[in-house]
Amino acid sequence: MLFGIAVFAPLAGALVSGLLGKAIGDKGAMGASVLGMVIAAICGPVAFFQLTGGADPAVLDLGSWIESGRFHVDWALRYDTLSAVMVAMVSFVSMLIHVYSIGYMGHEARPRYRFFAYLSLFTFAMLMLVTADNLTQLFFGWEGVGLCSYLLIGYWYDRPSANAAAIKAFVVNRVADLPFAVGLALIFFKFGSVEFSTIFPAVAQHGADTYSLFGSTFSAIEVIGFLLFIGAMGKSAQLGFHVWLPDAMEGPTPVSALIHAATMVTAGVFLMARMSPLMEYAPYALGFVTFVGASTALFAATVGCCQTDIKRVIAYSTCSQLGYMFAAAGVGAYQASVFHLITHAFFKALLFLSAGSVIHAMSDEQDMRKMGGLAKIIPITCIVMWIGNLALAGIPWFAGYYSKDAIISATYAAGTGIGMYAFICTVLAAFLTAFYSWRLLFMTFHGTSRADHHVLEHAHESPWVMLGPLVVLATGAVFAGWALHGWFIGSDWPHFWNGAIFNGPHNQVIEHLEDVPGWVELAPLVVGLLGIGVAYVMYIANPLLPMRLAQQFGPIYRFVLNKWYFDELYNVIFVQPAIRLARLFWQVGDVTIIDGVPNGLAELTSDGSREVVKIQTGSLAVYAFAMLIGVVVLIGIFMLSR
Amino acid sequence: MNAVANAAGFPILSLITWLPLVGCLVIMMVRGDEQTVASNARWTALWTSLLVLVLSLVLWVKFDPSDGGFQFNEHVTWLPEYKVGYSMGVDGISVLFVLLSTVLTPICILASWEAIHTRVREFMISFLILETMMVGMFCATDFVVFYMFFEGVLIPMYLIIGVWGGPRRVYAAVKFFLYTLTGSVLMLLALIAMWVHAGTTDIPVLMHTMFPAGMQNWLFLAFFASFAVKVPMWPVHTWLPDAHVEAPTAGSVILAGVLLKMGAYGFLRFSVPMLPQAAAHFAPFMFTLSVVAVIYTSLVALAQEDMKKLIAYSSVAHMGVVTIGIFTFNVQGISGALFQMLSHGVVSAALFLVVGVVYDRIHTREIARYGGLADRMPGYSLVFMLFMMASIGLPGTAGFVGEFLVIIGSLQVNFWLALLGGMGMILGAAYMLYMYRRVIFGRITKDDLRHILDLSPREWAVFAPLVVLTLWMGIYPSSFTSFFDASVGAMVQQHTAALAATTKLAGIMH
Amino acid sequence: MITAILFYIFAAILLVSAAMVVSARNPVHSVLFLILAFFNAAALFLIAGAEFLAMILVIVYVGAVAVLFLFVVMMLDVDFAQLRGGIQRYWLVGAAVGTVLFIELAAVVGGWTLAPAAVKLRMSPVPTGVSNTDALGRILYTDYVFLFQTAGLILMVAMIGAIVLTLRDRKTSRHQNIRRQTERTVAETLEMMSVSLGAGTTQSGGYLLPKPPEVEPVEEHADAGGHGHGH
Amino acid sequence: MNWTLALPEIVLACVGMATLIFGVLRKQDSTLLCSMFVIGGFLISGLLVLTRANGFGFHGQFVADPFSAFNQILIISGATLSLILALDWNRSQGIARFEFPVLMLFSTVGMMIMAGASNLMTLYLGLELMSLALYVLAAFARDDLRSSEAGLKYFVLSGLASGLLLYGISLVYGFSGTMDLGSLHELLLKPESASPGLVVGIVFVLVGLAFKVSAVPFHMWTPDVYEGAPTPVTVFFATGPKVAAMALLLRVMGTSFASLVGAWQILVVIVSIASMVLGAFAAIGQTNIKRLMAYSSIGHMGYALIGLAVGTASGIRGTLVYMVIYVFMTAGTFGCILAMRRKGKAVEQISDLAGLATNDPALALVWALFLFSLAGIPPMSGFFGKLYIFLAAVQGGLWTLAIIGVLTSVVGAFYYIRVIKVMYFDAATEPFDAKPASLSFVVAATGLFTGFFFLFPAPIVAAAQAAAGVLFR
Amino acid sequence: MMDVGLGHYLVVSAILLVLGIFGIFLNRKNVIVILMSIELILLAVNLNFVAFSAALNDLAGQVMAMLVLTVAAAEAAIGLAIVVIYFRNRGSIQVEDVNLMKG
Repeated sequence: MLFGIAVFAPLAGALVSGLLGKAIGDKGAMGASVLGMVIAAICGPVAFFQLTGGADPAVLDLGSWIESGRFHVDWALRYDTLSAVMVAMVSFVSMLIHVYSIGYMGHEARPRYRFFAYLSLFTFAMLMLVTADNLTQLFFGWEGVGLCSYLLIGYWYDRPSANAAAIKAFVVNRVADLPFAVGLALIFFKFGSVEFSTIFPAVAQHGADTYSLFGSTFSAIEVIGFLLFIGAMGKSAQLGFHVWLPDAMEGPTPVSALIHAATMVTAGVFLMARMSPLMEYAPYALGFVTFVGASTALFAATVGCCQTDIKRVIAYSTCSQLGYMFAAAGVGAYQASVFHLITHAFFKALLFLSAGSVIHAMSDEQDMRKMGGLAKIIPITCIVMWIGNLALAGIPWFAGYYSKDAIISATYAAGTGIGMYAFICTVLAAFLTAFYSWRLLFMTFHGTSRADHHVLEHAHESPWVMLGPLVVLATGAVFAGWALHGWFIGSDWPHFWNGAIFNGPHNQVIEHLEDVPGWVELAPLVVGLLGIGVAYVMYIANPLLPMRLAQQFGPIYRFVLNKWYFDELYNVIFVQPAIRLARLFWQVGDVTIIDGVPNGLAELTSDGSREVVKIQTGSLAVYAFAMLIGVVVLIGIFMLSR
Repeated sequence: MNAVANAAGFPILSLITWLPLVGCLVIMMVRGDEQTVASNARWTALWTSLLVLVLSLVLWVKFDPSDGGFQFNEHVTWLPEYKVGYSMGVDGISVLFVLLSTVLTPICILASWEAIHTRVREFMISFLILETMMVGMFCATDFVVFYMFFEGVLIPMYLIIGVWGGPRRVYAAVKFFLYTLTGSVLMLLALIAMWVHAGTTDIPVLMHTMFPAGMQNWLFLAFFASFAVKVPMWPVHTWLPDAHVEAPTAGSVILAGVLLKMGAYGFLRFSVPMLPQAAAHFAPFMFTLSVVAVIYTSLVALAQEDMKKLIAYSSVAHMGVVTIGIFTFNVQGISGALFQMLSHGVVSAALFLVVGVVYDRIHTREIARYGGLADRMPGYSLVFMLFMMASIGLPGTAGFVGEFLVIIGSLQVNFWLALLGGMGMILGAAYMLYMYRRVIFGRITKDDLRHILDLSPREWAVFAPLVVLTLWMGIYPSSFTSFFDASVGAMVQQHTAALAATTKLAGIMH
Repeated sequence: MITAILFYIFAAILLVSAAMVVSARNPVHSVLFLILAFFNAAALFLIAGAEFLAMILVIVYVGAVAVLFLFVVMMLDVDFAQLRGGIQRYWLVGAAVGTVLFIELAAVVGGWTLAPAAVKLRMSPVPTGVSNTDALGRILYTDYVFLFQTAGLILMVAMIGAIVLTLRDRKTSRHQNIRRQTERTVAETLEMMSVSLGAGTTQSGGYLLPKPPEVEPVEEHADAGGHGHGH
Repeated sequence: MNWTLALPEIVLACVGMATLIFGVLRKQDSTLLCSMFVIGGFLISGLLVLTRANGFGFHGQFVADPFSAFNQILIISGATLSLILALDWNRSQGIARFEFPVLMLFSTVGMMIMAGASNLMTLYLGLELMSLALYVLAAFARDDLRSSEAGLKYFVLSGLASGLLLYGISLVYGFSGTMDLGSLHELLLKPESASPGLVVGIVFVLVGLAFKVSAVPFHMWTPDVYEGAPTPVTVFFATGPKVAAMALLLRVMGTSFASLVGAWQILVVIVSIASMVLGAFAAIGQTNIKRLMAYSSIGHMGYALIGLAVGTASGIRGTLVYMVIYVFMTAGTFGCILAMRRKGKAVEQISDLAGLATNDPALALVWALFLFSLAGIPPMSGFFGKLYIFLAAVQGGLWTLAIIGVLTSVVGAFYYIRVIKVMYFDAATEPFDAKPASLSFVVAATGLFTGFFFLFPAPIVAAAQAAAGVLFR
Repeated sequence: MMDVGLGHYLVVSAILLVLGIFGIFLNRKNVIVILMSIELILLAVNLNFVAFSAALNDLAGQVMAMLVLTVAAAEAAIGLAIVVIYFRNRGSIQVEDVNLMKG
């Protein structure tokens, strides 16, 4: 019941503020929206603690949705540990972001009710996604967050770049959603249902099912796993589908926080965890998951090192961290990946909101090259941001330390080749993470200020309505890992998860987390500290070094700075050809050929008509001659045919 | 009416079909100056169509969804020498289309309240005749009667496009007329051939008549000629953008809302159940054309500069999904196709109305002439957003269910079919969002847009039922699918049985 | 034998004159050749034993139709010098097609055989011992009365048609108006003028009477003409 | 000898002669009265047709049976409609003369004789009676060059055609010994009786009759004559003679030469296809509405001939139904064309119709109805005509005809809807003169028939069925 | 008769027919010649009828020939009347001038 309230309270808030926003005014709408979120943020965690307190998992059936022959889908909420954890986290973080937004959007000129309605709707969609009892409903939430991300990224609709980013986010997501939908259809084809409760027990029996594709035969489960993972890649901005994520920074900062911390990008990771009973039977798909995750972690970290936009750095950091989560999921450590998801939600929300606070203070300046030395002006923001980065870099006893180390250990513990690849990537990424995190801190808060003095004059600490959430999140970033690791990956994890996440009989990776060699456990910390040190050298001790390095390694620098030229590549291989093809199809295909044929026929007909009536000269003799020819021909035909 | 035994107790289908004509008569009798005539014609048409709507709601209530056969049957002897009767009846497949027609007609009349100001009387008469033809076509259970209604639609539609249309209306109207006529005359031949072979034109009987396999192929091709044009399938789709662009808003609405469905309905009513072998034989061909339609026309839509043309091309793509669904021959595919037809009927109709709103104000459909409407027209933007999202198949709106079911159905046939057929999801999002962005978002730079007004109460009244329907169909689609579940199930079963029978026959022969 | 020779002679003249009808430059010559053709055809009829028809042909055709043609040709007052002679440009093709037609016909009629059942089917077998005219007379008004009457109707229609088309009241045409003629008085007709010597009537105002009937009143004309009867 | 069988024709001829005498003797203009007499004669004659007994009369030269009755009623209807249409027109164009109805009457008598002919001699005389009157009627506007040219062309070509017909009759007679249709049928039941000469004779007969129904390639006169003749005469041309000649074609080909169907079917198929195609294509470029209708009628005769080509009872029935529908919709269309007068002067260009829908919505509506019917769009009657024809074609397995037929009907639809386009889509020009009541009556009556035929098709179809049945005893 | 075979008659008649037809469509001179050509065609037909009548020993052919003669006379009358009014309107009876209406 509480669970249901937690899911639907944001919807109510969204509807009230969105539809009645004009009537009740901005304040009323904000109130309604935040109230809805507060209710959810109370009910959600309470429902979670009820479950840890021994309540039984359940399914909350709300009514029939789609029915067609054997295909049957209900609106239903699944209440188990995984969804409860997610609901608790999402509602809580989202509530904080709502509160923060009250302050952040305070200067916004146009009506704000729309913004809050979108935020709440976004939360609702995410909650529907995580509580889905079947894949179709999950897809509903899946697409719902896509929609809301589109709306929020494009919130400043008068900015062309915001619009472009919004469309990009939606379309890129759609590209990934299609394989997801097809995978869903394949599940129905193979299992006769899309409900988790039906699919999961049946996976073992269908383990040997095959499916023909590309002219050869594959395990059906593997195909499904691949297709679902492609969907997850889109939502979670994994390598190849990551291009929308940095552009999504066009939205207001709270939106970035929401997208990157609580909702949307974590959906893919959640999907992997949710589908663990199925993924466990798809080892190749899992290998692919690890590969992509690890590669993303490294790739995004490299790009993050060169960005100058404060939000973009954090965005790439998200991308990188999601790579970690997938790497873990790929080696079977779903628990670790969900754990990292939760802790990451805290410190990433914190980082974004702090960045927002910085931006707020700097009169909407986002370029770190025009910052520096802000620690004195906005000390609280500086402190919480330090906390967030410490958590992100996995410095011991901050939240990230527990989850990130668990992931790196898990990749090593998996003992497979791909696991080793993931291990190397993640360790390297950990170094880069620490480097770009401190690069951000140093460039923003320390050293000398490079900002315009007009801006500096106006710089001020944010109001408490913004700082409050920051402090709460900072608390979470400090303690969440310590508080939760016992449940998530501690020895009692089977009891905690209570079957919500499934590990195959051969999958012992969680059990072996503690068995990795000591140097493996220490590696992330060491490289993290190293990263911080390098950052210090480059941005505090010797600020000219980066420029010289950039000149020295020009091509590499530009390659990384331009995000490995992914946007350009896609532009060349997808966007431009599509546009050219569109014009070709239209002007040549439709206008010239398809319309040309009937138009040509019509022309031919009227020409023919002109020719035909030329016989009709008006001359009697010709008329008589025609008749004569008629007679002769008819008799001729007749005599020949006889 | 010598054989009226139905749940309503009176010949309800005939009443729904012919009542609009009574409205026509009333409108014809109106005398007076132009203003009076126009106003009376509008009100009469509106009330007539509302009355028809109420009657059709009775149909909806009394319909028994568990029965897969025809209901509310009526039969009157008509051409005894040829064993042709005036037969009416609806089954789960057609009943919702009757409703769709009766719902859209009053909306169209309301939408043309001010947009049509010349020859209002003739317009309303045309529209009511059109309603008769549409409803009659979905109700007819005799092939000849069906054909009469099917072609009869051409007359009012030709006039609506030609008289009240845009600058190239003549080209568009004639193109529309000739394309559809060419297709349907070939169908007429097929009809006659079936008539000669089976000795009857009764559709339920024909559905259970086995035609020789060789003959089926020819019949299928003839039907294809007619229905493919009407759907329209690639590559005979080009009449549609022209017709849509030139037609007045209400004309586009009804064209997209109901007329396109006639082709797909024909496939479902004739090609699949009556010609099972041929349908199975040609299914790959149909799939190919449909997939091409989805991808090709979606891409073409991407390049459009005219809002209506863009939506018209999107209609072609959406109908491509419908034809994929129909030829999967499984419950999900066909149900999906049906649902997609219904939702497209609502959503694309609504989108044309959406275009009509700004067209009425600025008198251009060129996308580039707009921009930044969100500032001045928040309500409009919201409505537009909803229908756009429904059009690109967002879950929770009407557009999702059909497309999703078709993907499920088509995957059971072929992986690539599902994947390529689903490409519309991606491309649709691209062109729709691109258009929305250029029309609604951005800054207002055009002077005439600075004082543009948001939706008027009349326009809200036009959109409200469509908004409700769109969400209802998205959130609780079972209330619609349950209508045709039994009929679709029966059809699939019969189709499978027919195919099995031939296979067995072939087995014996070998 | 002698019949055969006569046949060939008559047939030859018939065909030659027919060809001349078609090809003569002067239409009057054409009509005259037509008359010649009819005479020869009548002779062929005679050879075939159709005496009555032969006579009819001469009387009706030569006597009436051909003369009518001649009359019209003359009346129309065509400037024959201006008439372009010769034949159509496509005469070669035309001639070829005509020849093909002839060959087809010849091929067909040349192989004439009577269907065995045909004799039984004859509608009016020739009675024996009766002259041709007599025999025709016996059946024409009995068995064939319907056709005969219809032919009568045809002739009447032809008459009505010819009248309706060609009868007209032109200003230049002179009709005899008997009533006017008989009813007129001396006073209207005769005018006494005193004309000075060496001067014409013109100088004194000209003749005042009788007024030429420039435009005749409609009733009067209808009265007199009775729609053309008597012209 | 049962002469009462021919009572309708006899009475009509007597009425004609009485009217002629009346008209001659009456001093004032008697056109209207004479027309009334003639219409009365038509009605009486029609009643007599309906009530007379069946059987052969006049030495077997004349037959009264449902088939002839069907066609005679249709002929009388067409003639009556044309005459009513002529009343006002002739007065306004200054060609009103009492001979006009009389000639129409005699022409009608000729057609009725054709419809009742059971002998090639009767056939020929009926045909000539009809034609002679038609020559005169075509040239009736004798001061109009176009009218006289129309008369001249029709005369010359029709003379050639009847010459060929006669030649054919002579061959048939010579090779079979009889001109009686029944006997010919008996004779030809034995295939060996079908000598080449006989069959070539049949081809000539076919040609002669095809000329009258203006089937390609014997259609060349049609557009010129339709254009040149006074419009009411054109109506007359388009209705009665076509029915009569089609009836003869059906009777001669369908009865006497029925057993040779294999031999002449291909010819009819060719003529039919050529007519449909030419009718469809040649009309596209026309700007004169009467010429357009001429090509249209050529096309329609092509469709009607399909029924003959099939050669079955179903086909004949189809043709008969087609003719009924054709007569009424054509008469109606021409009625509309007759309304095209500005300040008393007739206009004939399609462009003159621009904006008719605004100037005279009722006329435009009915006209559109006729045009849709001509195009064969349901639910207008024209669709049913085509339906029955194509049904017969499919039953007879003549797929080529059926397919070409439907395709040309699409091409045909193009020019019909082009006319509708001018009426409805183009900007209005000067309105036409007020319509006389007689014209409105004809247009309304035929319009009702055309528009609502679909409600009660059964009686006409049943009558056609009975009529066709006669030929297949 | 029959010293002369039917075939002779038929051939003469066929030639006459073809000549008549030539007269209609090959001549460029005047319309009256066309009328005469029609008379020639009818003459050919009559020749046929008479010949067949003799061959079959059946009078119907001769009756028919007589009727044809009647009709031919009537046609000539009407034809000439039409030619006359045409000449009055056009001022010419050249075949090539009869082409006001075409297309």
